[in-house]
Amino acid sequence: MSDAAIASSSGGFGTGARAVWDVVLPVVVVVAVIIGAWYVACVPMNIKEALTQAERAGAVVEPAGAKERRDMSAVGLALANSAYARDTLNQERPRLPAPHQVGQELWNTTGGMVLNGKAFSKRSLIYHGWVTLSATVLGFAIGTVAGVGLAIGIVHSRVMNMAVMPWAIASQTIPILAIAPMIIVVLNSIGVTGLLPKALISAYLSFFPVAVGMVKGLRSPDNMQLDLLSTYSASQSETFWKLRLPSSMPYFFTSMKIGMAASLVGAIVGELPTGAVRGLGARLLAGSYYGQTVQIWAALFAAAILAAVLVGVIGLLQRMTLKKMGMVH
Amino acid sequence: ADEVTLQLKWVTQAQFAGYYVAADKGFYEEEGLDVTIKPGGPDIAPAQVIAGGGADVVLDWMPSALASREKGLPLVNIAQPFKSSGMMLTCWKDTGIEKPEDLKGKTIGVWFFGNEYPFLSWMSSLGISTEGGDDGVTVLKQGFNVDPLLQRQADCISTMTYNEYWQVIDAGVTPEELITFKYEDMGVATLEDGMYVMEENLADPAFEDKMVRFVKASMKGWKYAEENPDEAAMIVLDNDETGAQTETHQKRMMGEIAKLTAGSNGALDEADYTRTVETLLGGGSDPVITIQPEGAWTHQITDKALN
Amino acid sequence: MDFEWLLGGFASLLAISYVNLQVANGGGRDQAITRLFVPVFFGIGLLILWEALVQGLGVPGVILPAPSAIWDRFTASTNILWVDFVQTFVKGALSGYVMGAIAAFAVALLVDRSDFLRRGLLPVGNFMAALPIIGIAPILVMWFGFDWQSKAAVVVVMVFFPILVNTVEGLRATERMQRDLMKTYAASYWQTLFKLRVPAATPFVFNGLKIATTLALIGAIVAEFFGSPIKGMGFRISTEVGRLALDMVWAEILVAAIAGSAFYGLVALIERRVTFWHPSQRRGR
Amino acid sequence: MAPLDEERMNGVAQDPVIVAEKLDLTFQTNDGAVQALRDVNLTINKGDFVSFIGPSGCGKTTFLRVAAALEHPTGGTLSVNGMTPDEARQQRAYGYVFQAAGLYPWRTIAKNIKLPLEIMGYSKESQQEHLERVLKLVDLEGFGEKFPWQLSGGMQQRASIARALAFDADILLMDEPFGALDEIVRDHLNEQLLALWERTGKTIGFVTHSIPEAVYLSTRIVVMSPRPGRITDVIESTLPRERPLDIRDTPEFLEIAHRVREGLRAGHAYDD
Amino acid sequence: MAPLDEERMNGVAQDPVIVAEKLDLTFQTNDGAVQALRDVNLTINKGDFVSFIGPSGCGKTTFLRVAAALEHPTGGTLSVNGMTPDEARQQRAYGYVFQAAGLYPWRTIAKNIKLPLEIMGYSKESQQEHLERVLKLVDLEGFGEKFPWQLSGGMQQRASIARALAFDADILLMDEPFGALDEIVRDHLNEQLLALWERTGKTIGFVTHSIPEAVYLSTRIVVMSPRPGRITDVIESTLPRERPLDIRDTPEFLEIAHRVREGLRAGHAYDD
Ligand SMILES: Nc1ncnc2c1ncn2[C@@H]1O[C@H](COP(=O)(O)OP(=O)(O)OP(=O)(O)O)[C@@H](O)[C@H]1O
Ligand SMILES: Nc1ncnc2c1ncn2[C@@H]1O[C@H](COP(=O)(O)OP(=O)(O)OP(=O)(O)O)[C@@H](O)[C@H]1O
Ligand SMILES: Cc1ncc(C[n+]2csc(CCO)c2C)c(N)n1
Ligand SMILES: [Mg+2]
Ligand SMILES: [Mg+2]
Repeated sequence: MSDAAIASSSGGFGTGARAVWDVVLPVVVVVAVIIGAWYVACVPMNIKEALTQAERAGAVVEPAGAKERRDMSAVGLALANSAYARDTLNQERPRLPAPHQVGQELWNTTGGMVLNGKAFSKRSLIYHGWVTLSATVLGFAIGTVAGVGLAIGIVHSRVMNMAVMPWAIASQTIPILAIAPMIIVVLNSIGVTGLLPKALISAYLSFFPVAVGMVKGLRSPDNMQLDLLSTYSASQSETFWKLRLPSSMPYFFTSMKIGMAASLVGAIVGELPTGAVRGLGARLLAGSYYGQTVQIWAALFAAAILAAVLVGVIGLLQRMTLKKMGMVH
Repeated sequence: ADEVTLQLKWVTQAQFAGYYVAADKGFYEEEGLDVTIKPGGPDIAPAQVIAGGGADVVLDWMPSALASREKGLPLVNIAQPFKSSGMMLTCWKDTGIEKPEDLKGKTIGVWFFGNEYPFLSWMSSLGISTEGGDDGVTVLKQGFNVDPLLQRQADCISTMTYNEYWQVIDAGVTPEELITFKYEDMGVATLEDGMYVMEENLADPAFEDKMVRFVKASMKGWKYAEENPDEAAMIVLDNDETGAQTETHQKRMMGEIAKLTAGSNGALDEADYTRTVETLLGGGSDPVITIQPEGAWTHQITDKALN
Repeated sequence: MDFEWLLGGFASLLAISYVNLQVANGGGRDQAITRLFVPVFFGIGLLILWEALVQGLGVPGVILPAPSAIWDRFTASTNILWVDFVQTFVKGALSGYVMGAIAAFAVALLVDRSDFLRRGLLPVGNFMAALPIIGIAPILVMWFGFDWQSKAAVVVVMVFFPILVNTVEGLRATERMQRDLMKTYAASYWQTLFKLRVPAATPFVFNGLKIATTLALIGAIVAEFFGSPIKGMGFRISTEVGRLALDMVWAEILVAAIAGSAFYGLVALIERRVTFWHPSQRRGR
Repeated sequence: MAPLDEERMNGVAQDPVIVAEKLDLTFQTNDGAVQALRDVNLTINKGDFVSFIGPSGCGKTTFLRVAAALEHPTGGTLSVNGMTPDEARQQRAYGYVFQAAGLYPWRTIAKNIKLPLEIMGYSKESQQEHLERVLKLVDLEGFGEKFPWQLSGGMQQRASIARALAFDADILLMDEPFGALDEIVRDHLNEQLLALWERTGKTIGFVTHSIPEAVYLSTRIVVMSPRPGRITDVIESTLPRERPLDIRDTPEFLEIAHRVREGLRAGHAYDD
Repeated sequence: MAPLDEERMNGVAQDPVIVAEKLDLTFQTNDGAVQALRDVNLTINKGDFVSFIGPSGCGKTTFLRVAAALEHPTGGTLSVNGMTPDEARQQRAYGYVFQAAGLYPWRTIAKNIKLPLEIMGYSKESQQEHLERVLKLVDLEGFGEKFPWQLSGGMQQRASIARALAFDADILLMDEPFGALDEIVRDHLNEQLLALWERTGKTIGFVTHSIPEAVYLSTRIVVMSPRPGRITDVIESTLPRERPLDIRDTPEFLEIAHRVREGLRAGHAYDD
C-alpha cells in the first residue's frame, strides 16, 4: 500500500532500466561498502594471531610475547605492526575471515563441486543445503497448516482466543535449543525418526508467526465489511470464505515469509540433537568443533542464501496471488 | 539378523574406530547382527537416549554413567575397551603454570554436560575451589573447540590426548609453548568410553546373547583398528557424513586412541573401576556420587564374549 | 500404564474447558479478571494433563519430569535460579535488547533520510537477519568473551533487524493526505519527523519491540550453549541435561517462560499506553 | 406532534413493516455511555419511503442499524414484519447501502455485486442477469471487470447501490447513498430510485442530509435531533406518487421543504 | 465561452494571485496515463472567492493540489503571487482543507488545530488564543480534549476546517469541506465563511458538489467537465457581496444556479 503511494508520488517512471538502477545499484554500493569495512576490520581482528605466528617464525614484533599482547588494544597493535597487516587476510583459523576466503570456500563447496561432478558429495554445501531444505519445507508446511488452523480457531472462538493465545506466546519464550534434544528423544521413543522430528522443531518455530499474522489478517475486515455480510445473513463459513480469508491474504504471505525463515532456523537447530551428521547445521557445528571459522562463515552464508531464496519464492507467490486478486495496484 | 543400535558419545571420529571397523569389515554381520551406529554431539546425552529407548547400548564415560545411575537410571557397564584415560588439561607455559598448585587464580576451560566430573574431583582432591578468587580457579564452560586457549580467553583448557591437543598444535602452537596435565598422571583418571546397557535388559537371555555377540564383534573391530590404524582411520572418514574430518587428523587420532585401548581386552578391570569410584566419591564437599554404587558393572557379557 | 491417572487427566481437562467456555461466553466476559482467569485455568488444565500423562504412562524422570517434580525443584533452587536469571536475563538479554533497540532506531532514522540507503540497506539487512544464530553465537563468543557481553552481542544482532525493519516501515506508513498537510505548512524535515512520522510509526515500532522480546531471551540462552561462565540459564540447561537433572532443566525453562511472557506483557502494556489511538488498541468504538 | 402523527398512522389499517416502540440504545464506551437513541416510536408501513434527516451524530445510522439487526436496542422493541430483526435477517429481508461504499477490494465490481447473490444461492445465469440489470440501472455498464480502486469515489458509491439492489429484498435501508455524488448524477439516481420503488413497492428507509432530496423522494420524512437521538417531527408528504424532477419548483414542494428545515433548525443551537 | 470570459477578466487591472496558463497534468498509472487536467487557463485575483464544480473525477482536487504545490504540472505553468507554488508554500501562503478530515489520531482536537501553529512557531499563548477563536467559529467548544475518533464524521470535518483557519494564510484552498455536514450546519458554516472572507479579504478556492452552495458563496464559479478535466464555463456572480441566507430565493440567484446547472449538465451523458 505504502509502496504504491511512494511510487506514484515519485513521479511514476516505470521503465525497466530505471527500475534495475533503483533496485540494484543501492544494493551493490551498500554491499561494496560492507565488504570494504569487512576487510579493514580483519586487520585488528586477526592481528594478534598474525603476530604470534610471525614471532614463532622468528620475526621480531612489538611488543614481544603473546602474553604481553593479550590485553593490548588490537588497533594499537595493528598500527604498531602495520607490516603484518597482509597476514591477517589469509589465516587458516582467523577470528574474522576475509571476504575472499569466505567466497572461495563457498565456491569450493558449491560451484566447484558441481564442476567436478560431485554436487551431492558430503563435502558439498549443495548436499547439506538440500538436507536442511527438505526438513525446512516439511516443517514449514506443518507449521503453516497448524498456524492457520490455530488462527481460525482463535478468530472464531472466544475461549480459544482467551485461553490459547497467552500460551502460544509463552511457548515461544522457551529456548528451543534446550528442548530440541528432549523432543527428539521423546519422539524416538515412540518410534518417530528421520525427517519428521526435525520438521516438527521447524514447525514449532514457524507456527507462531503464521498464527499471529493470520489472526491479525482474519480480523482485518472492518466493521462495515462484516456488517454487509450480516445483512445478507451469511453463515460463519461464508463469512470466512468470502471475507475473512481473502482479506487476510496480504498478512498470510507476510507471515509465511517470517515463518519460512523461522522454519530454516528450526531445521538447523533440529540437526544438532539428531547427531548433526547432515545439513547446514551439522556443517556449522563441525566448523565450530575444529575452529574452522571459514567453514562456519561459508555455511552461515549458505543458510542465509537459502533463506533468501525461500523467502523470495514466497514473495513471488505473493505478487502473483495478490495481483490476481487485484490487491496490488 | 538381530538389530542393535549403538549411541556414540561424540561425533564420528577415530575415537570410535573399533565400531566402524566392525561394521565395515562385516564383523557384526558375521555375528548375525545388524548394527546402527548413531553419532553423538554436543546436544546428545547418551544416557538420555538409552532411557528414551533410542539405543540398545551406549558409550559413556563412567563418571557420567555412575551419576546417572544415582539419578535412578540403572546403567550397567558391560565392556570397557578403553583401558586408560585420554583427558588432560593443556595450559600456556608463559602463564607461569608448572604444577597443579599453580592453577590457583587461573582461568580454566572445562567441558560440562556430564564431562565435568573428573575435573571437579581432581580440584577437590587438590583442595582448590572452583568458585574463582585468588585461591581458586575461575571455571569457564568451554565450547567445543580450542579457541578459548588460542585466543587466550583461558589459561588452560580441557583437551583429549587424541583430539583437541592436536588441534592446538595444528593451529601453529609448538609443544614447547604448552604444559599439559594428564589425569592419568595426576592419579585421578576415570574410565572413559565404556559400553553401557539398561540393567533390566540384562535379565533377558535374548538381549544378553545379542550383547555377547555385539561385544565380541566390537572388540574384534578394536583389535583390527589397533593393528591397521591407517585403514581404520579411512573407514571412519568414509562414515563421516559431515564431510568435515580430515585424513591427517583422523590417522593421528587413531594412533593416539590405540594407546588408550591397548591393554584392554574389553573386560572391565575391577581395579580401574575401584579407582574411578574412589576418585568420584572423594570429591570433597560436593562429590559426584555420594554412595558406593552397586551392580554398576558386570562381566556377564564379556565372560561369554571373550572366551 | 495407570489408567486412573490418564482418565483423571483427560477428565479434568474436559471439565476445565467446559468451565472456561461458560466463563468466556458468560456475563462479565470482558472484565480483566476473566481475561486472566481463562488462560490461567487453561494452563492449569494442561499441567494436570501433563502430570497425568507422566504418572499414568510411567514416563521416566530423565525423559520428562512431572510438573510436581519441576515445582519442587523450582522452590528448592530459587537462589541458583535467581543467580542464573540475573546473569542471563538482566545482564545478557536486557542490556542487549536496549542496545539493539537504540541502534536500530538510530539506523532507521539514517536509512529513512536517504532513499538510496534504504533501498541498499534493507535487502542486505533482510539477508543478514536470516543468518542463523546457531552460527553467529560461537563467533560472537569468540569475539566478545565468555561472560555476558557476548550474550548481549548475540541479542543485539537478533533484535536489531526486526526493530529496524518495522521502524523503517513505520516511518513510511503515513497517509498521503497526512504528508500533504505537512507540505502545505512547509514543515521542515524534523518537524515532519517528530510531529507526523514518529507518532505514526509507533504501532509498527512496538510490533518490532514485541517480537524482539522473545528473541532477546532465546538469544541470550542459546549463546550460553557455546561457552559461558558457570552460571546463567543457558549454562544450567545445557549442563543439567548432561547430568540428567531434567527437573532443573524444566525449572529453568519455567523461569524463561515466566520472564519472557512478563517481558512481552510489559512491552504490550506500554504499547497500549502509547498507541491508545490506533484502531487495533481501541475497544468498542 | 410526532406522537400524534404516528397514532394517526397506526389507526389506519395499513400493513406495518418496521415498528419501533420506546426504542432506546446506549453505547458503552471507554469514556462513558453515549445515548444514541431515546424513546423512539415509529411505524413504517409496507411500501413507505421514509427519509431520516437530522444533524450529524443524531442517530440516523444507528436507527437503520437496529432495523437491520446490526445493533441491538438496550430498551424498547423493534419488530420487522412481526418478527425480530434477527429473524427477518435470516429471511434475507434487507438490502442495505452503507454510508461508505465498502466494496471488497479483491473482487471486481461485477463480483462485488454478485456477492449477495452467491450467498443467497442464486444460479449462475440468474446472477449474471441480475448483474446486468443493476449495472445498467446505476450507469456502470462496461465497468464490471474493473477493481474498485480503479473507479472514482462516485462510481464506487453507485456500485454499492447496485449491490444492494441486485437481489430482491423487500426492505431497502440506505444510509446517505448519494452523499458523494454531484448534483446531476444525484438527480438521475433519485429518479431511478423513485421509479424502482414505484415498480416494486419496496419499503425504503433512507438517510440523507439534503432537504430537497428527502422531500423529493419520501412519503414520510422523519426529523431527528441529537444527543440523545429523538424523533422531533414526522412529516407526511402530500406530493403525488408520480414526481417529475421539476416538482421541486412547486409551492407544495417548497412548503414541505420549509417545514423540514424548520424542524431541523429547532434541533440546532444557532440563534440566527 | 469560457476563454472569452477569462480574457475579459485578465483585461481588467486586478491583482492576480493564482494564474494558470495552459495547465496540463497527466498521471502515469500502471494501466496507462490518465489526463487529469488539459489546457486549463484561469486567473484568480486577490480577494476572489472561486468555486469549482463538476462531476466526480473531473480534476477539481487535482487543480487545487497543483495550486498548493502538492502536484506538479506536466505542461503549462501555474504561478502564485508571481512565484512558483513551491516558493509560495515556503512562505506559508496556504490554508488547505482536504476532502477528508485527515486529523492525526494521536492528537486531541485542540492539538490537531495547534499543529500548524506549532510548526510556524507561534507562541504558546497565541496558539491558545487562535485555538479558542476557531473552535468557537466551527462550534466545537468543549471538544478540544477529545480525540478525533471520538467525534462523528461531521465534527471531524469541522475540526479540520478549524485547523486550516487557525493561522492566517492568504490563500484558502478548500476541497469539499462541507460535504459531510447536514444542511443547517452547512448553512451556518457558509455564513461564517463568507463573513470571514469579507473580514479578511482572503483569496479562496473552493470545491463543492452543491450548486446552491457554489452560487451562494462565490464571486466566480468554474464549471469543469471530465476526462480530461477542462474548464467548460466560468460564471461571474452578479450577486452583491453582502449575502443574507435568503438571497437564495431571489430570481437573480436562481438564474445563476440555472446557468451553472446547465453548464454541468452539458458535461454529462444522460439524455433525460
Ligand atoms: N459503536 C459505537 N460506539 C459508541 N458510540 C457510537 C457508536 N456508534 C455510534 N455512536 C454514537 O452514537 C451517536 C449516533 O451515531 P450515528 O452514527 O447513528 O449518527 P448519524 O446520525 O448517522 O450521524 P452522521 O450524519 O454523521 O452519519 C453519535 O453520537 C455517535 O458518536
Ligand atoms: N495519484 C493519482 N494517480 C492516478 N490518477 C489520479 C491520481 N489522482 C487523481 N487521479 C485521477 O485524476 C482524475 C481527476 O481526479 P480528481 O481527484 O482531481 O477528481 P475530483 O474532481 O476531485 O473528483 P471528486 O469529486 O470525486 O473528488 C480522476 O480520473 C482520478 O482517477
Ligand atoms: C558438549 C560436550 N562437550 C564436551 C564433551 C566431551 N567429550 C567427550 S568425548 C569428546 C571427544 C573428544 O574429541 C569430547 C569432547 C561432550 N561430550 N559434550
Ligand atoms: Mg450516519
Ligand atoms: Mg476531489
